[in-house]
Amino acid sequence: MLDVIQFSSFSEFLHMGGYAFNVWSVYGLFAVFIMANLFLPLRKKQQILKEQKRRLLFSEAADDAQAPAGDK
Amino acid sequence: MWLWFAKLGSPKWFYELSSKWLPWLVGAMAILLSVGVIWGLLFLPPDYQQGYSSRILIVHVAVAGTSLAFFPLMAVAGTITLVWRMKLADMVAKNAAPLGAWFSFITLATGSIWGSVSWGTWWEWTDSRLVSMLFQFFLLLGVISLRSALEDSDKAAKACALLSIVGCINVVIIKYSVEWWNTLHQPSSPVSLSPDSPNGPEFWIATGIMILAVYLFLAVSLILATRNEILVRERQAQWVQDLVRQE
Amino acid sequence: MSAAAIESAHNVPNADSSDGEVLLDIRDLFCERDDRILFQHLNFKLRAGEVLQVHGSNGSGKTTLLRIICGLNDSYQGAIYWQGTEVVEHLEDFYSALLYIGHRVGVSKVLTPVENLRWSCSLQRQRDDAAIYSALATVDLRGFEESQCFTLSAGQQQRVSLARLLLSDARLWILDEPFATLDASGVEQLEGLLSKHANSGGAVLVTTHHQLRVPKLQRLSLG
Amino acid sequence: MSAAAIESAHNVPNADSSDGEVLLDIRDLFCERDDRILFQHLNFKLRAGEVLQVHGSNGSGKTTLLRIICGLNDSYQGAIYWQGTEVVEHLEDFYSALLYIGHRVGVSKVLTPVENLRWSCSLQRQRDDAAIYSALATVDLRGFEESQCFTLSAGQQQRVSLARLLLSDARLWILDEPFATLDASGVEQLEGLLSKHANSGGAVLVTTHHQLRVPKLQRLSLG
Amino acid sequence: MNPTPATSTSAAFLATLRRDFLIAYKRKHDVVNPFMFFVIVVSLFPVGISPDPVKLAEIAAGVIWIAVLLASMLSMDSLYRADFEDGSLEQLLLSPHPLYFMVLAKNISHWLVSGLPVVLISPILAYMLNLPAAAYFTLLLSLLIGTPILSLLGSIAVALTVGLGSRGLILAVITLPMSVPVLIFGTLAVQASVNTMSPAGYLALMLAMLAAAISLGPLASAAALRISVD
Amino acid sequence: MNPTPATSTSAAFLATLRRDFLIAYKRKHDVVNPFMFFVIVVSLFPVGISPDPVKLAEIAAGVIWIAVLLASMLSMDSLYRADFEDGSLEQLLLSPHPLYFMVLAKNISHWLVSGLPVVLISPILAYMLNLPAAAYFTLLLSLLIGTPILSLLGSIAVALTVGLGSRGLILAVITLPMSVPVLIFGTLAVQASVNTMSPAGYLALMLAMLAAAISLGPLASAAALRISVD
Ligand code: HEM
Ligand SMILES: Nc1ncnc2c1ncn2[C@@H]1O[C@H](COP(=O)(O)OP(=O)(O)OP(=O)(O)O)[C@@H](O)[C@H]1O
Ligand SMILES: Nc1ncnc2c1ncn2[C@@H]1O[C@H](COP(=O)(O)OP(=O)(O)OP(=O)(O)O)[C@@H](O)[C@H]1O
Ligand SMILES: [Mg+2]
Ligand SMILES: [Mg+2]
Repeated sequence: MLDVIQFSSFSEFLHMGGYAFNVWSVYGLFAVFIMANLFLPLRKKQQILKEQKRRLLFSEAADDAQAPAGDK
Repeated sequence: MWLWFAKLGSPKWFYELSSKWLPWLVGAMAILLSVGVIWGLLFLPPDYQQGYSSRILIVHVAVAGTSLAFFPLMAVAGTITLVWRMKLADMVAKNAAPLGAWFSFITLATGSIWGSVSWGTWWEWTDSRLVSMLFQFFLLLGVISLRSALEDSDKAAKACALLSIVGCINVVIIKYSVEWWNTLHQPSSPVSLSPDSPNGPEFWIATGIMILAVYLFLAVSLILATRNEILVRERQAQWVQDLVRQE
Repeated sequence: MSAAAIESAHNVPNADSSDGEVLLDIRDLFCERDDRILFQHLNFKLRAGEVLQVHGSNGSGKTTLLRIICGLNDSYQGAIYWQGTEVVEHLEDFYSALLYIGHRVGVSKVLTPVENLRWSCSLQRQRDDAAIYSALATVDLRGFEESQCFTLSAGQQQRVSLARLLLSDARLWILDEPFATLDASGVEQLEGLLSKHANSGGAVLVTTHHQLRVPKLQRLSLG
Repeated sequence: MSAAAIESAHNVPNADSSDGEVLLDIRDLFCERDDRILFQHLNFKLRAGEVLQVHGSNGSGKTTLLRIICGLNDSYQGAIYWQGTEVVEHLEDFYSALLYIGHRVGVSKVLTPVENLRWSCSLQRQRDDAAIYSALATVDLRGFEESQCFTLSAGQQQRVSLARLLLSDARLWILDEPFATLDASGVEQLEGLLSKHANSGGAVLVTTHHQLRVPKLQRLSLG
Repeated sequence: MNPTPATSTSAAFLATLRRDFLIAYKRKHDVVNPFMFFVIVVSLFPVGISPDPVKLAEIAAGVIWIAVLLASMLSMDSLYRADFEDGSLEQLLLSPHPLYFMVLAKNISHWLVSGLPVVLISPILAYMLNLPAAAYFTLLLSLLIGTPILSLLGSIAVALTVGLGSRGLILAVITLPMSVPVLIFGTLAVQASVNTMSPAGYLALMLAMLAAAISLGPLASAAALRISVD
Repeated sequence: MNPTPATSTSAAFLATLRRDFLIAYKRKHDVVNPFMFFVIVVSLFPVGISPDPVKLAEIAAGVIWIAVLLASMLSMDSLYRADFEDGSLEQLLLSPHPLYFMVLAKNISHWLVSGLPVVLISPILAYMLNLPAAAYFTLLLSLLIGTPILSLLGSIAVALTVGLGSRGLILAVITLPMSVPVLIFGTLAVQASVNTMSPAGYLALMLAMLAAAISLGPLASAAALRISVD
């Protein structure tokens, strides 16, 4: 049963037997939904790492600056 | 057993373990999703009544079914937060709420789109599934709203945990009361795609694959978000700082 | 009066004066807020007959410490013992011996001082109106007994809460900046109360930026 | 130290030191609340270069007096002059020369100290961020510039409001118990600020139960 | 100086009840406002929808129930707020008595003071909205059972948000979805009476919900208060 | 040390506007909640009254307007509360600039942040309540004109009650009766569109009300604030 592709042409595929808008908007939404919830976390991770790296370097720089000033 | 439990509660342990699992989960998800979508879009025969619009259902049913998992999930995580004070449970719960709202929203949206074909209307108050899903959506938004309103993150964690537990009970009650309400209002009974309809079993196999895929997606997305949360909340920990330096 | 106040931070303040019964025993307390460690390895004992002043600069964690001990804040690690048993296990016993007055003094604005005190007494130890009136007179609120508390000045409201000290039979007092808005006579009066309570076998844990004039004062430095 | 502070109630405290320009002139002020007269026939002048401490027991009307002068309370009789003209007639002039910090310090809890100060400056005198950051550092809030104010302790919030003193160019400061929750170093710092402001030709009206250590201090007793 | 509380829990319960009545007596607007709000909201409907008596009759039960829902929820705002702000709530939490009873006392007095009047006025508004007379008694009864449930539910939400400055809306956002079952059974009961059927089944269900709410609600509220005061 | 303000009034106006946006940005729930409240309240009506599309269509305009009224009124609660409690309001009153503009700045930012989203979502709810499509545009327009009026009116009531602890209800009790004209013209405009008549007359009237509200509202609010802070 799997060997039957239901469409003979690409335009027919796009047309979805008259339900193009409904079918494609659902699959479109689904794609957006999946992508958003995978890529937003990934992008956020990059941001977090960047931000934390910046802070880390910043505080290390501050420590270095303080060390020669010599309260220890 | 207890040791394992305590260990699982450690964000570091979870971070490392999930690093190992993620590739497998993502792989399985990708395969199942593409099988489901390609099958759904290319191979699935048209429904004898609804034509190709039945292809919507694969997505709709999978997302709808999965979205019901969120309140139980959050309630369990909430109990763990309140009883064992496990930070990890709250990190999961915190990210589960918005994800659950996404799921509910997509259920509502795909359901509406399907409804516009099968019922000729985008929204129908006489269907109990619609109405109770709408209120589940509201409850999730309530949890999110409470979380953002309480500034103290520790307090917010516990408050949301409690609300999730109360809400979980409520989702069940709402579901049944709405159903009962509707049977009394004589619902306009929509066409049903039952397993023994003339469509044959393919539809249900495709749906099953989709459901599995969407569950995997839920896991992957939640784990990704939780890992971010760990990086933020544990930013002072040595291991996170080492990790940041490596990047 | 400056008792043997061991001023080093996070330390046992009263290693020498081991005469009274140990009422409160804090073991290895740790607290962190917003990634800043407020205190760690904090150990101290509070004995009957002692007044312990927690001091430290603004933001050093005094309020936080007091609230942790009262069980109003549970973001800590470590253990708190009351008369030998852990507090969380016998909360009721602890609470029936505790009197806490925080930054928010627990005085309802719409009620009168008398009505406020009636209620607070009913939670711990019933007192009759005569006792309440005389307590209010002692804290210089004669004439204000029947005014609603929102018409009182900041210091007068604090005085209402101090009247609770006179009425309660709690053994442990935990007071967070009770001197903040008091005038000179109020300060003196409260100091007298603290000494008296300590002398009669009670214990006091208090934060303030004032220089306390109380005999046998212990001090604990934070931050 | 300790100027000629005439301690008798309702009196002109500074009859002798008539060097500075008269900034604030209070004439025959009368105030009654709940049928009790808080003050009457109250007359005093505040000159440039002076620090005037209003003191009195709890409930004597210090806060009320300060709020009346600021125009936040209008249940009084009498007249208030600012640099020779009545305040109600030239409110804008008065307000652009006034800096008031009350019991409620005017620090929004959700905003950070920097954001709070940016806004308060914008109402009177624009200051750039560098100035704001350095003011915060001066009041010992380095490291808290970007924390939301609800995470600050009581004393730290008060310090945020004190940073306004450093940033403003208002000539008259009216401060209601600014020392209440400050620690020792904060008290010292604030006293320094008051002296400096007075020396540079400003004037300060302040209530506190503390013993202020400020040169040329004037005192006004109420109640 | 004895370790056991000198006052009994029941005395503390009564004292708390008495105190809250006293406060309500002094802050009369807290008592009158839910009531007025209810009346005003109900009377917006003839204005906003239609003054036609037939149409009004159709929507009467629903409108009254929704207005009660809103009034009850908004009135909750005052339940712990003042106590939190002035520190009395901390004192309550530090009392040696089970918090369940203290919270229950506050819930009871609050309902008596702000819920009951709304219930009692409802028949008059039902008349104004032209509800069939047969349904009056059911309306009253359903409100009498339903409003305490709403209060107990609302109390949890209020306890969770007690530290927030303005929380009217967030309270609504949390509580309204949870109150849907009460609304459904309440209106179903009234509708049944309008259609001259027996509302007993619905009312019994609501009673069951009330029993559950009384036993669990204050526990949840107490837990929520401990979280919030932190 | 000069007697004239060093900052211009327009700079202070903008700074206040910016500050309020910043606070809204930090307290996102204050922005989202009016919106959610609106959606939830609207969806209670089908549950409480009837899911029948025909009946719903009849009440749709009224229900939406009433829900907007309630949402707008409840959202006002947050307008001056925090500022009053932390003393920022005193600072505003003591600024050397005309209070009219400061209050206007607060009103504008508040409406943009909490009123506008409610207006924008309304067509979707109109669809769910089955409002005839012809009336959508009028509904949107009437809400766009009407909600600022409601905000400006509500601001006065809020300013008057700013010292009260819990004031959700008293606010409603003061504001709702004042808002009835807005409700009437708003629903009339929508009804006119439903019946394919021109709503222009009603909308024009509402515009006139808006003009009056903008010029007088902030003045009244400013006066009310001076009274309340006392
Ligand atoms: C609790 C959430 C939901 C679940 C578990 C769910 C599940 C399902 C399932 C299993 C079907 C397959 C057909 C059947 O067995 O009857 C279906 C069909 C359908 N769903 Fe959903 N759904 C949910 C929510 C919604 C929502 C919110 C909408 C609309 C906004 C919607 C609209 C539809 C429509 C129009 C159909 C086709 C009609 C029918 O066959 O019954 N559903 N849904
Ligand atoms: N809202 C009010 N209504 C009526 N009377 C009031 C009100 N506020 C204050 N009072 C009365 O006015 C008097 C003075 O109060 P005020 O707050 O000015 O005192 P204060 O000198 O600042 O005291 P404190 O040192 O305690 O701050 C008090 O006796 C009080 O009872
Ligand atoms: N809700 C909170 N969230 C995060 N951090 C907080 C919170 N409350 C207080 N803190 C932090 O905890 C520290 C201690 O605060 P605490 O109120 O205990 O100080 P304190 O010693 O009582 O100071 P003060 O003398 O000013 O009263 C402060 O640095 C503050 O920034
Ligand atoms: Mg403190
Ligand atoms: Mg005062």
